Amino acid sequence: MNFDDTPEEAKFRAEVRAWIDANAPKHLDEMLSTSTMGRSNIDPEAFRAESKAWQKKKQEAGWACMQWPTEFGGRGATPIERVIWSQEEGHYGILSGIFLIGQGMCGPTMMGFATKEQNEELLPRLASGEDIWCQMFSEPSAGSDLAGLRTRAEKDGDEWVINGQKIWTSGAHYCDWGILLTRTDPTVAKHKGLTMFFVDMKSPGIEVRPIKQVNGNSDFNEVFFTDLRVSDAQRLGDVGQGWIVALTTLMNERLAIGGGMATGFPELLSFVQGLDFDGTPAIKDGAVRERLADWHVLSAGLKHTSSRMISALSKGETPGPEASIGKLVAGSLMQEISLYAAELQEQTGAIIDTETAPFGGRFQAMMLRSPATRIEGGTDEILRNIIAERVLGLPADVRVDKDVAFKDVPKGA
Amino acid sequence: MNFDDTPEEAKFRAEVRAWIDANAPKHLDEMLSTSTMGRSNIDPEAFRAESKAWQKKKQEAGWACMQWPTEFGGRGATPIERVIWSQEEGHYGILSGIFLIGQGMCGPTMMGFATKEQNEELLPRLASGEDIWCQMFSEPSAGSDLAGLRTRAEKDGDEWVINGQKIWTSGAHYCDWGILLTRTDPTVAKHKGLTMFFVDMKSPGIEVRPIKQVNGNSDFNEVFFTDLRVSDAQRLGDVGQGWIVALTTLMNERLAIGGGMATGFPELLSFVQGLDFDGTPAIKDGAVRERLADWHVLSAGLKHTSSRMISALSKGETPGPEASIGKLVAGSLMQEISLYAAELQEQTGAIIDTETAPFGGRFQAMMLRSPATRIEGGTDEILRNIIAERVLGLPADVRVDKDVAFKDVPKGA
Amino acid sequence: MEFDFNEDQKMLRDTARKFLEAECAPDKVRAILDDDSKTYDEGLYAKLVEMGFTGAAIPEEFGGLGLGYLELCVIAEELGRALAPVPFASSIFLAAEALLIAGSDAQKAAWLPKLVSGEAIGTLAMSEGNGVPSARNTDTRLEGGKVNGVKAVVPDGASANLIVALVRTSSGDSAKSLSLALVDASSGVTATSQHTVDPSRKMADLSFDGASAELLGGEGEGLSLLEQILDRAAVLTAFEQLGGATRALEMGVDYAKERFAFGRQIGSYQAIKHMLADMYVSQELARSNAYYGAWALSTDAAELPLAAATARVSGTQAFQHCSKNNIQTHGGMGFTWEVDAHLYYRRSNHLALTLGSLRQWKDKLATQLEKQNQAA
Amino acid sequence: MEFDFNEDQKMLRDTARKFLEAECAPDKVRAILDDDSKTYDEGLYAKLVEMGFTGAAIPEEFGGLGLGYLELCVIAEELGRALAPVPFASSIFLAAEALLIAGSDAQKAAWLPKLVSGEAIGTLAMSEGNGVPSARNTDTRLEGGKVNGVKAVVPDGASANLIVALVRTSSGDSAKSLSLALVDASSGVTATSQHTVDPSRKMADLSFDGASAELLGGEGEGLSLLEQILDRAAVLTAFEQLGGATRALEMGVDYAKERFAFGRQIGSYQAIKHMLADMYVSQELARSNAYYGAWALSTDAAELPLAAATARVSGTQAFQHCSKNNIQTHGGMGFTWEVDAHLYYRRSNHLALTLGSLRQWKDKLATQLEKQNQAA
Repeated sequence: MNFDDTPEEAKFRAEVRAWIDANAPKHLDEMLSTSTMGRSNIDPEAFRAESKAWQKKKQEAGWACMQWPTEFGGRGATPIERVIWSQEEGHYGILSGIFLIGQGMCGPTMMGFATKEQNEELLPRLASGEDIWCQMFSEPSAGSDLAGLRTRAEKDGDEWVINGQKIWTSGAHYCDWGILLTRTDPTVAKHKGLTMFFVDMKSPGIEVRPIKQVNGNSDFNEVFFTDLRVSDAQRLGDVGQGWIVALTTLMNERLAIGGGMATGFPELLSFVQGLDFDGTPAIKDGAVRERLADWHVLSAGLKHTSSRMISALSKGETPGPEASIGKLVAGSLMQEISLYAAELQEQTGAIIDTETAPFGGRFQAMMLRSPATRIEGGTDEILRNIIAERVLGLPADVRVDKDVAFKDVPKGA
Repeated sequence: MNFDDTPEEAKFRAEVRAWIDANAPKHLDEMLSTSTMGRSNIDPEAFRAESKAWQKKKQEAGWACMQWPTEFGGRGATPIERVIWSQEEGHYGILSGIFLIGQGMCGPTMMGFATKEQNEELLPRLASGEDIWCQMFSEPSAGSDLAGLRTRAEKDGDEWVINGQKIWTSGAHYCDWGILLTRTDPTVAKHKGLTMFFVDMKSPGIEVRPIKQVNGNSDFNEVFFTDLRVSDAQRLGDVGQGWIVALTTLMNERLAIGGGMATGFPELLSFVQGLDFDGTPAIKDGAVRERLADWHVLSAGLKHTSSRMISALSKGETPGPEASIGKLVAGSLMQEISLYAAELQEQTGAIIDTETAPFGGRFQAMMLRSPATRIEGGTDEILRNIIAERVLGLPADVRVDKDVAFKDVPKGA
Repeated sequence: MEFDFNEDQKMLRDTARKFLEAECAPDKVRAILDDDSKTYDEGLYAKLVEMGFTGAAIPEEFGGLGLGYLELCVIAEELGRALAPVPFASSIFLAAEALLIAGSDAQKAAWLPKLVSGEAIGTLAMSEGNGVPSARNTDTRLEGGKVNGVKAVVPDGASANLIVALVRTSSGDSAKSLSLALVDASSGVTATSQHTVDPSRKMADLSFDGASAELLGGEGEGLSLLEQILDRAAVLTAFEQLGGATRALEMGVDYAKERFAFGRQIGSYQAIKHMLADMYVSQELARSNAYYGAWALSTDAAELPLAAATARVSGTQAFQHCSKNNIQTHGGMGFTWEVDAHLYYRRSNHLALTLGSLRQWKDKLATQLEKQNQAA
Repeated sequence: MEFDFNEDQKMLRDTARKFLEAECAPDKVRAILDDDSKTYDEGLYAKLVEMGFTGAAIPEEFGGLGLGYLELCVIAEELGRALAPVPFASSIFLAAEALLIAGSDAQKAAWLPKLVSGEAIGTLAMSEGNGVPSARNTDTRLEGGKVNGVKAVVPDGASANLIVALVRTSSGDSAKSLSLALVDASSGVTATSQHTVDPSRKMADLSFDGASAELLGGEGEGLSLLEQILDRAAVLTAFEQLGGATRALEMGVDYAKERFAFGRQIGSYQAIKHMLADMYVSQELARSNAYYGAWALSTDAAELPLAAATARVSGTQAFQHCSKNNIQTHGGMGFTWEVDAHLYYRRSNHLALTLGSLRQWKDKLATQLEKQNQAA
């Protein structure tokens, strides 16, 4: 049991570290280190320009898309090399946020189902940050029940005509390409009538409308399709096989998310250290101490769980659905911590302005962002189902929509 | 908004108080006030004799079975009079524990479904404490899913022949009579094939075996039936109508339980007042104070909820399924309090002997009894279902056993 | 025992609910939430005055209806349910109660009728942004009829004409160095708005620069009077929180019945059902604790400090719990600006912080338990 | 990074598990549980000695195998899983570790081989039944090579030949007034058995009446040595708790698959599924925290005090959580004597109290966080 790199890993880490030290955009250090959950101190377009610049630099030096094959602009690295890269990249990794879905989910899906020519044309542009991709699966009436989606694609000669609506599409307003899951046959059971495409987001027939979230940001969009025409050549997988294709995409999502989830605990500890209650240090208060202890147990537990997964990667094993515990624990924990910190801030805990709120308003940012964390990418309830069914082997919920033609499944209003 | 009795209630209370003051078994005061959850400082037979004596005295003076009609030995009192009686009876009410099921559940069922002659013969003996009754519904494979019971009753001339097994039968080893729910037709859906009887517990064909519980007590029994013969005249309700009859019985259970549930909070507060942490009063510790505050909120909330229900009774309203919150909150609360109190007692918190354990071992008694509270008479999960469905109007669980012949319902091993 | 509101009070509740459903739909709340330039809904507040709600518990001699605290509790619950974007709590639960507790006849006569009629808006300024209101944390001072200093994040601070402020009247760390001052905000007071978690109830820093003021109550009694004001306001606010919690629960239940996933209502899944059942439990306990607080307030019972702290902690927890899990029940829609779920989440966190935090109130509660047990 | 046990250690785990499944089925646990006259399963303990488990982390020169702490952690997890009714923890995690930390060469040579071989059983007697072990709470004294006083509810107190006791060596309330004593229990020690929550791990009060003893470690170092012993024992016990938690979770999962209600497995209801998922989460976090403790213990890292406190709190919480909700999953059967669920509930509460309560360990954890943050 040790935290040491193998000799190969150490060599690789040294190489990464040297390159980052020489090339990282250090002028962004302050902005990156004070950005909090869902809020950065820079405007989104400037941020995007910095992101693209860093991505291009990485790609040119061979550090982009670590896990992709070199032929598409990646590095062909091992999973553990990818982990080492991201440890060393540190807060510069925040800049890569806008490429995560494209490089982590869309890219692998393309590699599995698009033609060699399509991939050779599009993937290097994704790897170098020239293009940004999005993923269009969720719909207003298809969230946890993703396969309940209603966006219709109908064949018309060599093309498909698509009508419907997607939601929660990250970055759709600035994306160049996207993958799109549609229903091509409503007369069969719901998982069987789906088909996947990739589409140019600048096509006529696509309209993007931003969604304002509780914290005031608009990271997500609604995307409307009105007679959008897509060539059959842009189909990924066979007609009716869309669910299988989507599972490939989603499998990659979970791995990405399982990494290191923010909990707010280090911030709380740091805040409490500087706090006093009417002349007595807050950290000497029994109630504060008990909260710190209880939450350290969760936060340290997540961190060490992540080390166990990295160790498994290092041995060539693939972490399974147990990675779901990261988001499940971290989401609620951040919400509880943010509410408690505001409580300790008394009346000033209500202030959300970065400049005037105590501790830079970081806990208020968490207060308004964490409700979304408990929902996006799998709700707490779905994650518990995944743990129960796939880790513990418990039976699935009773499914009333199984073997029922999609058009006949009860859908409510 | 007030806590005052109406003039009639005040008059009634004065009468009750005077009678109790003149007649209560005060020699039992110490035993009754130090008895804790699932443990009394007196042997069960002696306790039973005291119980019967107090019941007889009450019945002779017209204070037994407050809510029963006078013709069967009761008082014909209003619900609010019953509440006032039990407030005034105080800890002497513990003595009536062994009659609760008979008087609260079996009696009302008999009144609804037995003949006048049967009731005139049996109920006054139940009211006076001469007979004790039990309720035989649950089975090893029919707990929360009570209607899944398997004990068979088959008609043979004017008699029924009963084979099977019951479990969780309180007091079966000393009971005189019991009501018994059986399956008379396994070829129809499970709720439709049940029939209820009342039986003499001394009949041949009944064998009672005590169940030892986690806390070492044996308050419950298994009851085995081997060719038990019961006259058709002892049938309660029509053949196949047993579920309807059982619902009458169970409706009365919930009301009985909803009263005032012990939480362990007053004991905790009293214990903590006397405790110090290495020279500092425990009650000055922030963590202790936070627990006391959080738990007082629950415990006071339950107490005042009970006052709201009593007020409703006082106006002639009937409290509904919202009474389920009492046991739901109190069960877990007592378990948490017992574990925390043991924690505060450090190593001595492990001692379970009444004489040597701190605070008379009351928290250890709760620690070993509270797991059962969270299960008996409706598990936490069933109670949440009841609140969700009957109070909030949420849809029922999907039922795979509906409209399926009982014999074809999946039952596992 | 009649541990419930009586028929008249229930009728008042129905009246208030219908009135607020008509006059204070969510778009009214959003109109204040979305507009930094509006401090509150003046039209709505005028109508609340017209209905007599502001004067419910204020004696007739001071322009009120003199009904009583139970009636005010009923109104508070409905205001909470509707998320009314008005300074009712600041003006009535805090400022008017401060006057009723500590004001001279002249002070009451001067201000209460104005608070009732809405001609004046009042508030309470206790904190200076550095923790609990205490001698150590209070620099604002009253000298020669003038107040100087800064009070932080005062609810409705920018709307108030009348400010009850905790001020220093002598030096030192003793509790006796603090008093309450009645500050006329017409000159010498500058309000700086703060962006806070619930912009439908605005807050502002108040800078006092020689503003005219007089003592409210005896010199040196600032902290003990503050306790009394906060106990009363805690009960009234607990009803506001209860109203919010109840409505958030209802929204969750309604959505769980409407929304389908995997071919059935999400409310048929135990994860959702049981989450809602637990919300019901906390709401129901908060209701019972609030009722007990109302009883203690309306009878001026010795139990008031314990009852108030219990109602406050229970109400705060229930509203936070219900508003948080109402968002969770709504899934993705729950964290959009467009759906009303966040309005309740915001309000729950606003109310959790305006009268002193859970931490302070749990501590007060424990202190009362100590006393109670010693007495027993 | 290899934050995991290695292949040899995993083989040891398999060996230990198979051995204990064969030799320590629940009826063995019950044989001790149900019999006041038996303090532990002597046959099983002899076999554990034979397997070399007692000596896993003890240097070869003192009769051990000298493998290391990681191996001992692996064994501890399996002992916890099997609820082994033996004084392994008292003798090895506490007494042997005390000797390794503070013993002179002569003391180690005299006692360690006997603890390894099972010829002697050791334990640690710290509490006198009045709270945390402190100068104020310690009256037992060592004078002239003799110990007098009473220690309360000592784990395996009635079986022990060798007692490491916290004793007073000078008067006063200073921490420096306490030392550790190595007490030979062959004369002058009277054990009075106590009925405790888990009779499969007996405890006894120990009365010292001039028992022969010598200092263990320096005079006045009692409390600081005790901290070091408890840190090590906390990590090892965290593995015992982890083993118990894991097994309780497995029992719950198995039962949820077997048991039907309303025509389907109860494990298909979300109330049960999600309860089990939450048990898995707490067990998994406890596992990760225990591993970190094992790493710190095995490398004698500066992080040990924080890692030990974290592993202790996490392990205690996970075992209590899993054992409690395993009973709940079992429904009515869960609270019968006959079903094994209560054995885990008992053991979880026994282990929660024997090394100092959660309260003490959370306080230690917070102290370490303060230090760590000040250093950073």
